[in-house]
Amino acid sequence: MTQILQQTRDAPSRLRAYAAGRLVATRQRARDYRSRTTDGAIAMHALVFASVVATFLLFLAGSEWTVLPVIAFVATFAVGWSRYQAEAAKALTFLTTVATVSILSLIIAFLLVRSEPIVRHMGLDVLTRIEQPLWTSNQGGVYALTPMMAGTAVTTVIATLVAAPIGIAGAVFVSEIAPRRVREVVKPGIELMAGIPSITYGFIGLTIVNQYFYVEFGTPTIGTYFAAGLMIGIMALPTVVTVSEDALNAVPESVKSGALAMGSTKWQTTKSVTIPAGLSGVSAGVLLGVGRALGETMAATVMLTHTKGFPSPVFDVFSNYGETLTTVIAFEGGNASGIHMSALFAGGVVLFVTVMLLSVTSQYVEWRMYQKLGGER
Amino acid sequence: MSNVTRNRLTGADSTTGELVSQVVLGTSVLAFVAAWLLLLQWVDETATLAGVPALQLLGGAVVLIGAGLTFVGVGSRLGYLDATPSSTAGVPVGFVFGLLWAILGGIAATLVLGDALSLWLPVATVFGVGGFLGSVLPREDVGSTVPLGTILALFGASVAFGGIDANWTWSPSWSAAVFPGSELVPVAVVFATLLGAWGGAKAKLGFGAEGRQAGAYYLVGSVVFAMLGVLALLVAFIVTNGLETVLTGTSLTGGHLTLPFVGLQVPWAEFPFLLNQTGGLFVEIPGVLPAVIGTLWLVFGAVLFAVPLGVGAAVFLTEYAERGRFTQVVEVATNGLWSTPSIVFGLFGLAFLVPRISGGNSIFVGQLVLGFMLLPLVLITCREAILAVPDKHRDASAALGVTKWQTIRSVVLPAAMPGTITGIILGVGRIAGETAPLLLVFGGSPYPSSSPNVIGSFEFGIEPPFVTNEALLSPASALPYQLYSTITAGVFPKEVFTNTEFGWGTALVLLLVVVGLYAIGVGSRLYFRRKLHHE
Amino acid sequence: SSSGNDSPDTPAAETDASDGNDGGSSQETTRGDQSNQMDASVLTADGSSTVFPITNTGGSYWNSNPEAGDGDYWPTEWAEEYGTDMRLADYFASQYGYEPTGERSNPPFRVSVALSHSGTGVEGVMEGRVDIGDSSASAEAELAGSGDEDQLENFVDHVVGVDGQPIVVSREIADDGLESITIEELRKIYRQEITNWSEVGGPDRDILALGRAEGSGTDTAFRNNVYGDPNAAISPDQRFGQNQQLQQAVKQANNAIAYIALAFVEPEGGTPPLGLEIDGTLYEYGKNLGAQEYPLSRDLHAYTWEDTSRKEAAFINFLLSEFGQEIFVKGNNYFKLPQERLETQREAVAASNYE
Amino acid sequence: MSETEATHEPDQRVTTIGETSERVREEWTDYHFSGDAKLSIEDLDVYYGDEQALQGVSLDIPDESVTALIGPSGCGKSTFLRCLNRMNDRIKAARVDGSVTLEGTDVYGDGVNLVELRKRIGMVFQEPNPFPKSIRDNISYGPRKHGDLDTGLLARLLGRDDTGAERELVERALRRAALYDEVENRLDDNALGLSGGQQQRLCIARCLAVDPEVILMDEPASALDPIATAKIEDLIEELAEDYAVVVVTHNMQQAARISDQTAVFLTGGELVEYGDTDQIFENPQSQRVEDYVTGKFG
Amino acid sequence: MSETEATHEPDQRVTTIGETSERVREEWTDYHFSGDAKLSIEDLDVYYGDEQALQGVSLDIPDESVTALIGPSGCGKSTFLRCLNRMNDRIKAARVDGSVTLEGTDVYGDGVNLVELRKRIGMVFQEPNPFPKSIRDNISYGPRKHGDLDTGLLARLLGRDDTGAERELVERALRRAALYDEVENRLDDNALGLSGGQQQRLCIARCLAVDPEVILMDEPASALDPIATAKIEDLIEELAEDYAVVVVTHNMQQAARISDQTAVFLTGGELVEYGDTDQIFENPQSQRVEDYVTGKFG
Ligand SMILES: Nc1ncnc2c1ncn2[C@@H]1O[C@H](COP(=O)(O)OP(=O)(O)OP(=O)(O)O)[C@@H](O)[C@H]1O
Ligand SMILES: Nc1ncnc2c1ncn2[C@@H]1O[C@H](COP(=O)(O)OP(=O)(O)OP(=O)(O)O)[C@@H](O)[C@H]1O
Ligand SMILES: [Mg+2]
Ligand SMILES: [Mg+2]
Ligand SMILES: O=P([O-])([O-])[O-]
Repeated sequence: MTQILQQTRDAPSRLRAYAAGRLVATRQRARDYRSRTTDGAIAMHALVFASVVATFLLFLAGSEWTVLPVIAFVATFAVGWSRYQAEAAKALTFLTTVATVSILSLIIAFLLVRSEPIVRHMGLDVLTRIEQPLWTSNQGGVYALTPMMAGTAVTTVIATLVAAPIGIAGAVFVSEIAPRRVREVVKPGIELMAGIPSITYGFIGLTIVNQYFYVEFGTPTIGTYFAAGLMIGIMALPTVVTVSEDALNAVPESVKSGALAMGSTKWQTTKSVTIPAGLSGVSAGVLLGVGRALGETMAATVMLTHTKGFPSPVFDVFSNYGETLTTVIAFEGGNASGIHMSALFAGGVVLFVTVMLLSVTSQYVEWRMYQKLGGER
Repeated sequence: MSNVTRNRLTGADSTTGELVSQVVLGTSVLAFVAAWLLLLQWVDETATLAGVPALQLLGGAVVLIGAGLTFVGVGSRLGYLDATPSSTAGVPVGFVFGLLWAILGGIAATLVLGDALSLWLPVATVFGVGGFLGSVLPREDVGSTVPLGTILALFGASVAFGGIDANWTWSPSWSAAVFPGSELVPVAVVFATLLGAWGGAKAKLGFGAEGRQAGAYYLVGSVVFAMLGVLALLVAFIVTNGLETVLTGTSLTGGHLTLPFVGLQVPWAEFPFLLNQTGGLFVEIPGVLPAVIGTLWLVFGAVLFAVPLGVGAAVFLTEYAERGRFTQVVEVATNGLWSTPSIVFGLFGLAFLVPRISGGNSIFVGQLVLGFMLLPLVLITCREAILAVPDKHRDASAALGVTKWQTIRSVVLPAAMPGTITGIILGVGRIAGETAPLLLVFGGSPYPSSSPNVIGSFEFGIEPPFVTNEALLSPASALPYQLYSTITAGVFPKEVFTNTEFGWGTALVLLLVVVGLYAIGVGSRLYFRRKLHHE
Repeated sequence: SSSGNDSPDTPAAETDASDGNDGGSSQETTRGDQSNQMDASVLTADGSSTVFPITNTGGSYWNSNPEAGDGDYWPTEWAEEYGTDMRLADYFASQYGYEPTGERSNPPFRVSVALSHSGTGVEGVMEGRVDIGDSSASAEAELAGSGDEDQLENFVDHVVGVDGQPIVVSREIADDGLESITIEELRKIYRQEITNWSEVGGPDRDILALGRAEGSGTDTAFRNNVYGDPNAAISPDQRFGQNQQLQQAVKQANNAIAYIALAFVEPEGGTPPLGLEIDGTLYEYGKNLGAQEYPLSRDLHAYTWEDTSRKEAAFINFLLSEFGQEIFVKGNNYFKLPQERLETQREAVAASNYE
Repeated sequence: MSETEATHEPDQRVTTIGETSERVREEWTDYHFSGDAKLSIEDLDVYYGDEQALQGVSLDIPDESVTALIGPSGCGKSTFLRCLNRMNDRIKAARVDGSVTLEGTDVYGDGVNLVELRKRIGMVFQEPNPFPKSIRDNISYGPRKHGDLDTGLLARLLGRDDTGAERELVERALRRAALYDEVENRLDDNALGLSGGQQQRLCIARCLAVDPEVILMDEPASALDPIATAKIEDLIEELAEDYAVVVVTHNMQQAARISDQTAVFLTGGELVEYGDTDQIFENPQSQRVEDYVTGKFG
Repeated sequence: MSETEATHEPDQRVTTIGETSERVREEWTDYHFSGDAKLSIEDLDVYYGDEQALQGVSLDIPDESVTALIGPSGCGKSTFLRCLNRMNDRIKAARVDGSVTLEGTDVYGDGVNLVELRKRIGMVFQEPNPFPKSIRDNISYGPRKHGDLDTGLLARLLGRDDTGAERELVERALRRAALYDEVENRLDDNALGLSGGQQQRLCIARCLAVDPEVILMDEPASALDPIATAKIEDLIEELAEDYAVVVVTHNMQQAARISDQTAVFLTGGELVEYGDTDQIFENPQSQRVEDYVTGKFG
């Protein structure tokens, strides 16, 4: 406790020391740069960066003069490339990196800025309101994302229940059980399946699956969370299989041989050594699959009913309600404006944040696996 | 040295137990397949075999499985059968069986006492705990067969003799749907036979480590078999449905091709579905040419945008930047970008790019948005490929006194090319099938009567922006968008195809394009991998 | 933005500032009449699935540019009535100063009609994403409660046809003998107060109340006409993006009811109409359903923004021509505009305005 | 077992390879030790695809002693070792001809239970390969999987668990592998946290816990530093009191130090000489072996 | 340069490490050869992070002869070698103190052009590492990147290309590396298709093509079979006619065979003895070196 206190007290001074350190390092780097780089190359760098910044600013402002700095950039760059190729290349690769990061930043910034009005309008109700009306332009506009969040959760859970166990079984099969010949066919086959576009699944779902549940199970509508979740689960399967299979495959052969050489059966080896060792990779695969299910748009858009509300009980996956965060954006994105549009952007933020969390978690988990197995060498 | 008694190195001959287990296993597999046939409605649930309805037959099979399992379990326990069981079936098995028994208890209680929660829940709990203990306490041979066998026999009997038939229904109070026996029974049989096969396989190898392996392999094998079957069915379904549409009006020599420059006409294969416009008055057999061309342009633009950016950034991150906070942030960011839902990209494109570039839906914005989506994949795979270039090449080059950039250009990038190309192809496969963002920023007419003429539409001016391209700034169609339009447009304006037929045709072409790209990607990866390994 | 309050990123602001030569954007083409240049970029339309059959058929005739005397599409009798031997699009475009191309499938400018619903059309034309916004409800009703009402004056309204908006049911319901319901029953059905067909004289079966997307003209007009408020709360079981999709669903189901557009009624097919009794009068398909006093009737609009450009005028005039009304409006089962309304509409886009 | 002197003039005894191998084979196949053979290998051929990795190898391996296999890289030492407990079955391309007999039972015979076989013939690999689990779990893995130990939750709840037995077993195996004192206090730590030498001894302990009869070791010390190597060498010599130990090594001094018999393989997969270690290093029958052990190549 | 006898009783001369190193150092630092030093190393310390890998190493390396560096694994031989052409700069954690002088120029001085330095001091690595390019391109890579050769498309179109010069250069380098006859007919094949020994000679040829003055080799034959090793050894001896060659090896027989001087490093990164190869192997001054060269450890 006192230690923590001490640390917090020290924080400002440590921060200052850190900043000073950075400053020194930066100065040193600047000096190094000056001394290592010829004047011409420095001039080229300056021009290139200036033109890129100008391009970006003009584009942001929507000006048609954007083309001028672009021309300037191309010209400087062409000259630079012919005379200081190494420096120009480094600058170019740096710029591309910055551009990549900027795209992500722009997306985040835009999502946030555009979803600000609805938050100002409704406050936290956007994410918490559960009484009717939930989504109407009446009463000055009420746009609560809660039913869609519930819908996303429900479809994702169903999809995960389908994809995770079967997917892991598939991964175990391909990597540990299947004879080599079978694996050589099945593995690429499953990878190909990962490529089937979601709209195709949607089409099948719409014409076959929805109809099947409507006719055989008397669902109140032609299209339910269950049908959509099932379809999304099937769609996410190949992803889960391939990524988990890679993880199981990455468990060093030496460890597997070690277990076998002790006279444990193959299945014991798989269960007690391979799966625990590859578990983090497998979970990363499942998380990726969940991410794909969560962000799935087209299959859900064509299959769901686009009515917003909470089934009672909430877990009734055959109710007449059906809308997810992605489908509401796809369905209403074209004709929304004002705070309605802002609400859709807020939905985008929720999606983005969730997926980002999943992605970071899976990366962390994978990093752990790397550490764990890497520690072996 | 060791006074532990040794098991024989070689195994024993087959026994009665093995025979019974074999029957259980075989019945399970047959019933599993039969249940699927019913579910897929390839066999009607009213079908009969020798006068017995299909469902009842299934029930009988399950009874047989249950009885067989119980027989082997008890026989082994009493020492009549040869087996090497462990001391317990294990906790996981206990949980699964406990759950089954809990369900059984719950159902029984609701039937007898009514469906109030306070009534059935305690009963279910008691049954569940009983089932759990009954599985884990006895030796493995009894624990993993008798509780399961009993339940299977009960379930099978209620189907075979207890009146649960195709017309029986279950309408739980918590659901708006009604579950008919015609569907529920096959589903339950699928699960029952999975467990049956597991138990049978396990018993056949005499329980113990080997038995568990056999059981697990059967279980996993059947699940995977079913999974592959479903996936293959999906593909087969699209192919069979779409093939007729796609082949409508084709002939090998019916068409003709005008040779460019020469102006000569030569006979050529006629392929109206691929080569015709979708809409327009004079089109007899509507085709998907505009969508194909649109997809080509989209992919072309996205690649043109994303590949230089991605490769450049990958080079910077791996070769120039020191590993640290910055590279880590970029890594997290790109991974995040890769898993960001495509509709979010669409939203961004609609709000940011559309007003600045074309003012409306356009090919160009579509290219950019798909480029954004492709970018992280290019970056990730290129980065991986560069990292996979062994340092020994860099060292060798450095030791020859060659500068860093020269090394990157002449050694690193060429060596990283295969991996990158593979990644790009796979990425292209994904974006080529992407629909959601196109709804918001790209799509135009659902029945386009012309293909985008991008090359012919460049115009040069003296005012900024100096170069314009009207076609690039206009909406168009693409294969996935075409499929979506077909779904939403509901009715097709030409009599040749119904709307659904046209949809299946489009879906097939889309599937061929996308899966074809994937196949090239996966194949090239295999090829390069093999090549690297052999050298 | 359209609402003019924030968002520097919406088009109106910047593209307006440009001098309108970046090709393809509708913003400048709407005011393209200032410069005497012929704007031959693609004319884009989007919106209502109700109006879509009209504009789309028009568009495909236009894009195909059939020659005079083409028996199927631009028959001699029509060409003679117009006294021309030019191709179809050539003829109508040339009145607005466009050079005829004389080629099949190559009109003086192309038309591209996208399909969604009225909200998208209204929003699209307002934000400059498209040239023409198709809408089957008035922009006023569409924008009610959206906060964009102050933009209404910038919409230029062109009515191209009239729809009767019938109620349809699944084949099974009609076959069971149900012929009509009252408007009160209809209201209750869409508020989930009546949920079984037996309550309105049909079979004992749950009602599947199908609706259109919020923001679609059909939905807006339905609420406006049936409940008296374009934003009235209704809760259908399932909503569809377009009429075509809705029609498909009604066919698939055996217990559905839906409000739809006339073009999608199949009296003998999968979407039989249902009679509707309002204030004691029974309105029936094929009899008095589209009559003047049928309260569910509605105008079909093709909106342009702030002004109507030469290009837009040429195409809208084409839709309003006798030929257009006959082939595109009546041919798609809608009601042609009455003569005097037609005259007024034509005047607004008359070629003389563009000389 | 100190280093051998090399006093000959190399050039005088050079013969062509064909000749040598014939002559040499005559001489050493007569090698016999007192007592029965634990493992007998008869005319073993191994092919990887079309390539032959071992050619007609025959030798007997005695119990309770250390047999060293030496030879240049790629001569088939590891291949030979893997044949003994059929780990070669895992390599798809590998095809084995000939017979390997463990106390009278043909290892490649019909119906041989691989699991049993590998319990009786333990193996330690070149690179230490502990499981990514705790030290304790590494050791008790084998017995537990073979059902000799039950420490599961359920067993513990029922009071039927073998926790005590496990503790003993782990301690015994670790002591045997001369590792106990170093890890005594961290039995529940992940085994990957141990140093290379400790990991290798852990792998040996893990192998001992299954109570095998034969222990195969493939260059068990090649990845280790000198001190760890010395420990492993001591351990091997100790193990030879109870087990038949077969060690592959590329370090001839090591072979000389620790083994009782030495078999020399040369490129092409032939066994060129087999005999008492002293004799092999001091007075090899074959010129090629002499060249090899005196460091002329390899 | 044959193998040394080991006749002492090891236990009698054991001293503590501190003592030995002091004493030994006194004795051998006096080693001088005739002629000037090509490379002079003064008091070189190398740290990887906090760990010291080399401790105050000083020695002079003569021109036109082979200097062998031997010592147990991890003693810093490779580290030392990499310091000479500053390849250590590429390792982020590495820090170098002390001086290395190439014919009077301090290699670590300010403004030293790394590219120039590495052109003058070539290096051959332990594992053959040809570029995945054709044999020809591998050889001409260095000269081309240094702008000495231009065979680009443009140059070729303009008729200004150096294709002829390239051909000569490639042939000369390959001949020098005794590889030309074997690859003459497949200069355009991928270099990865060559055998290990050929690849290693290709790497030597690639290094020669840049025309260096000093050639550093880090265990150039350790990954090779005996025949390839023999070829490389011959080549090294031949190269010593023109270049200063520094070879790291773990194979003492090899060092004894090929080198003129030998430097012995021992664990901890000290240079324990340096002198004529014969003397080091036959009559080392230090007990530790003697233990090492007679195979007591390592
Ligand atoms: N899995 C395999 N597939 C194909 N060939 C193999 C395989 N493993 C080994 N070989 C080949 O068999 C021969 C003998 O290999 P082995 O590994 O047994 O040699 P070794 O004596 O153990 O060598 P080292 O001392 O390098 O470990 C070699 O030529 C090798 O290339
Ligand atoms: N890149 C590095 N980072 C940190 N430590 C290193 C690095 N390279 C070498 N070391 C350490 O420096 C010491 C000397 O290593 P070096 O590679 O020079 O030894 P060596 O004599 O060449 O050994 P070997 O015969 O195994 O090649 C070792 O302790 C090693 O762990
Ligand atoms: Mg080996
Ligand atoms: Mg080294
Ligand atoms: O005409 P709508 O498609 O908007 O109903």
